[in-house]
Amino acid sequence: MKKIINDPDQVVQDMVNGYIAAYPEKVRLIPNTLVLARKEAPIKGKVGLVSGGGSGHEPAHAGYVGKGMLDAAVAGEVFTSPTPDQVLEAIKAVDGGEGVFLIIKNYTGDVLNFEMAAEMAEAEGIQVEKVIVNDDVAVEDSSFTTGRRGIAGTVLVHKIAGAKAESGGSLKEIKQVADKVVANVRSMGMALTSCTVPAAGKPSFTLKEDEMEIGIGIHGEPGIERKPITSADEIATELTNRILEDIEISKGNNIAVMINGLGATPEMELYIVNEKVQGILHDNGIHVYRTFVGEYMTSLEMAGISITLLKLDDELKTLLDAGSEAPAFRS
Amino acid sequence: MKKIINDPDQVVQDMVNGYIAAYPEKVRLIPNTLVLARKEAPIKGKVGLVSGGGSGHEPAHAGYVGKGMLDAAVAGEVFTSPTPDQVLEAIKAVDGGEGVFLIIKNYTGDVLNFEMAAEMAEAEGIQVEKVIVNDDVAVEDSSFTTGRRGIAGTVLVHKIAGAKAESGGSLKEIKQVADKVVANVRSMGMALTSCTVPAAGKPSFTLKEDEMEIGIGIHGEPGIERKPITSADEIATELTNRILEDIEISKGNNIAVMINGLGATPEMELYIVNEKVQGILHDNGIHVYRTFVGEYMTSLEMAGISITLLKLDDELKTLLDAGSEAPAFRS
Amino acid sequence: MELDVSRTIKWIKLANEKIQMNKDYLTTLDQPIGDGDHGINMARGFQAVVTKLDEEDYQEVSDVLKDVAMTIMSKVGGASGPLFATVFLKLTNALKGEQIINQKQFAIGLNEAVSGLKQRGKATEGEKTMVDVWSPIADLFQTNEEVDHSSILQTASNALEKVKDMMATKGRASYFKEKSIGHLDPGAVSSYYIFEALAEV
Amino acid sequence: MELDVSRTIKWIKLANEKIQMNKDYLTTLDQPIGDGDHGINMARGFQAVVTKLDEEDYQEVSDVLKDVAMTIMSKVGGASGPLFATVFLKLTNALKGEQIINQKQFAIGLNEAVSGLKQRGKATEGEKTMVDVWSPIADLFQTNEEVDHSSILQTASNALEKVKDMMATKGRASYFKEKSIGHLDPGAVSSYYIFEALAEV
Ligand SMILES: Nc1ncnc2c1ncn2[C@@H]1O[C@H](COP(=O)(O)OP(=O)(O)O)[C@@H](O)[C@H]1O
Ligand SMILES: Nc1ncnc2c1ncn2[C@@H]1O[C@H](COP(=O)(O)OP(=O)(O)O)[C@@H](O)[C@H]1O
Ligand SMILES: [Mg+2]
Ligand SMILES: [Mg+2]
Ligand SMILES: [Mg+2]
Ligand SMILES: [Mg+2]
Repeated sequence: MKKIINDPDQVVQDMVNGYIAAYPEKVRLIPNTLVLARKEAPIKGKVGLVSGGGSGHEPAHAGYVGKGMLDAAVAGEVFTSPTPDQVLEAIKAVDGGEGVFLIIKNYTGDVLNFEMAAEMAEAEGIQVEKVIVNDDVAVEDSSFTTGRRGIAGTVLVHKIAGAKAESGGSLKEIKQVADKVVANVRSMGMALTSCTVPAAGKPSFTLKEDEMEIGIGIHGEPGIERKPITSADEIATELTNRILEDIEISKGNNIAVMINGLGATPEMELYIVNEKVQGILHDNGIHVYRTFVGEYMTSLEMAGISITLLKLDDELKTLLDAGSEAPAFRS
Repeated sequence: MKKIINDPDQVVQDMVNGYIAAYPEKVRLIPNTLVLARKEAPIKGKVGLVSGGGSGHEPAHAGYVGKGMLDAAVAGEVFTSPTPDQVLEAIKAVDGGEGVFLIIKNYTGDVLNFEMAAEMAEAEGIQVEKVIVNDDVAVEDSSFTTGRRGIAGTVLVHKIAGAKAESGGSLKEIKQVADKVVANVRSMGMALTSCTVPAAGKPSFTLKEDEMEIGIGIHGEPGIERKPITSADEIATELTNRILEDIEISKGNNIAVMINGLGATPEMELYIVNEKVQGILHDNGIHVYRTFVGEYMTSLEMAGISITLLKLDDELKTLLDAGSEAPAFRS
Repeated sequence: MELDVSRTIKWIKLANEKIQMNKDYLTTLDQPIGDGDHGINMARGFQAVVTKLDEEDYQEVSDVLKDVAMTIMSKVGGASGPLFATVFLKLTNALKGEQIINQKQFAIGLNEAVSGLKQRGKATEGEKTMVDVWSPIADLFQTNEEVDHSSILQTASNALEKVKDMMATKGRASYFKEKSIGHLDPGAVSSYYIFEALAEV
Repeated sequence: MELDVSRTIKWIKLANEKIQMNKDYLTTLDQPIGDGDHGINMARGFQAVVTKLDEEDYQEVSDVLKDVAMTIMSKVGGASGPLFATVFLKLTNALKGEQIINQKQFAIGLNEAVSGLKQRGKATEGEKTMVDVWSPIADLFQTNEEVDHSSILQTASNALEKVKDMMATKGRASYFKEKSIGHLDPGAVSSYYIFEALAEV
């Protein structure tokens, strides 16, 4: 394991400290927690937005704390959902009297811990609403199982719900628009290499020199299919088509595109993939309203990408374009 | 070699196409070149800013094209300085009558190719000025040799010279402020792994599982010293001290800090390093005015970091804070 | 089988020892069909539990179990954190007020624990989770007057055997569908250690 | 030694063949003390040169050399691109107007080329660059009435031998200071292929 760290058991604490040290005028650390909150939170009259999850997905989630996006982010241990007491602290820190909205990725751990925190917060008289993001089409959407995972599409939920909250939206209105994003966002990923949880010390899986994993998640879990590496164009085509099979995006529709790097992928490769994705969309008569290329939801030092498509209406367009001062999503 | 590409000989062309496809409303491709220019360039009455160099350093350099930073970026082949005809096209594309300013990193290839282009442009009646960035303290500063390299500090030159140009600065004023940045900016890097130029197909060097390279450049060239991996704190201390030995930064001085990832480094590790760097600066009574953490000047999929410190005065502070709409540097 | 404060503490400490010893193994089990953190989560959480138990003086078994539950809740995280916290919290509530827990009382507690676990995780038997160890053990206590140590061990290891051949439909392992068959479930294995420890104290 | 249009074209094509054949080797030489692109740069550039030469009809040697220079300039990049472009441009200018280049003329051209190269790159002999091959070859032509093929080969390979032991003070290799000693300089080696080709046509 080659990492620039001090103690594998302290990486999250060290990171959070380093984050605060980078943006002391923008964020503050809730004492005795791994919760980062906007300096000015709680903001009276504004619904508070809380997201979070395991660490190792940087810039998610702290990078999205800022005016126009989240009010607080809860950092769990690496790839491990944060505990309910931590989430509760975040909720309490950002409640400005209008309630708190939770953005949760659909993993058993995240759902359980956030829901327990929500119950505790309600017991303390704080109104809580939530959305569960499940954009990963690599996993089957079934009510008998855990269902689809939440991956990079979550960032667009942060952005749009954040803009709604910033513009004075009520808890109910934020819930509505967040649900709309979740209904219209789909993603799928692939990887060339695995990654190593610092405390585990060895990679989660290994791929041969000529292999890739299709349908990878963001926790170093193996993907859905292992096969020989193909070209960027073929990878872009496979992922884009899988998404387009899952969600009806018609000729003339407007969408946002996110080409997300999983950690070790050179940005060059993201743009190479982007070219093909845009070509496919163009050929389908789909109009790309905005494109985001970069590292938005990573998996430590995994080499790989995910593609996210979000179908937009006028409301979503406006909210997507609204200003954001979060360090990892400026617009 | 595991890469998400189509043809190793086409990566730069494919990337440039994908970049244009991502930001069609912001940048345009100068036909038959690998030059990306601001959509609205040339801007009458504004000095044009041109930077560039080999590819593989993304988001440098195209990511810094935008209002408040560069007017054009020239992309060479991977790790290879662009040719004079390409640089000339960039100069011609952004000259709005007030002349063109070139930001060049101090490598023999970059200097030669940009200087030849400048001579050609002057022959065509375009006024050209330039700055040569040489912030890397890992290399000795000597007039008998090629001298120090230009690395991540270059991004801060883009930012500050860009703000000066946007505010209507003359070629001479831009040159003055750019020279001031170069005189006050220092960087140093290290790496845990090498990287692979696509057309070469194999890594530039190899490091053992317990080794790191100190004083690494940004072209996969080996560093100055190979030794056993130490902790993040020790790495941060070594690089910061090397910089502080090279440039006088006194108690009470204001500085900007950049913790730059070289490509495959998890952002988590950048923040872990940041914590220690800020601690050292704090202990020295140095005031950190702004911190930048992220991937600004990479070396393909190299795992490693560089640290950059820039001593600020009031003018530099104002220009650093001025607005930028470049995709890779929003402020 | 009877549990008093000291035996309960011994039980949990022995469970912790087994978890610490098998930390890497549990993590390894979580890699092919999960995210490779289960051993790390459990080791961190149970270490904190033991530290907590050493700090306090306990009058009642349920007080011990409550601290176990609350420490797990705030230190384990992931899916297993709230689920293990739930089982110990349900046990706590069922056993409140008793100095010495007899087998019948423990059986009732386990029953409550399994119901709480299934409700919290929306999982039932046969979905390849920790439920598939907790549920047969609860049944064992429910249906036998005299549960001896070897029958606990026997039941727990039979349960693990079956878990291996199940297809996961809950938790992370469910993403792998048929491919999850043949793998052990990490949370089932850590549950096994908890009952192995119970059998040994 | 005499050069006409056809022999000049053959020379450059043979140089290209050697560069293509040794592309990986040149890149490998550029890895320990450079950035691992020299073979790629030279192969890309010289391939483009040959394509260009095949497209045109030439009347004069200097026209051939001019296209060589301009194509190298726009296709090689890096440090070596403008430097090789400079030597061929200086040769072009020195030999302009001649149908057949005799040895004396070629010697003058080489002399100009080396001056231009040194001026452009601000390097001189002994700094472990391509100068350390071009300069001894220019000297050879300067000081000998009759330069035969084996003397070109001999001079070029002696030059390479010496380059190996130099410490680099110019170009990327200079970053490695003492550590550059013992390595061949990639641009010196590609220059060697150019003269080896000259010796063989
Ligand atoms: N819905 C569920 N009901 C019961 N147990 C579950 C459920 N989901 C997951 N588990 C248990 O949790 C274990 C995984 O725990 P852990 O690895 O610590 O958390 P995570 O899956 O969040 O990384 C699984 O092996 C399984 O036994
Ligand atoms: N100042 C200089 N003068 C002469 N030759 C030089 C100089 N700097 C570099 N070179 C030559 O250029 C070669 C490197 O070329 P190349 O690898 O293509 O470019 P880069 O160094 O920009 O990657 C070196 O091996 C050396 O022979
Ligand atoms: Mg987990
Ligand atoms: Mg180069
Ligand atoms: Mg797990
Ligand atoms: Mg080179």
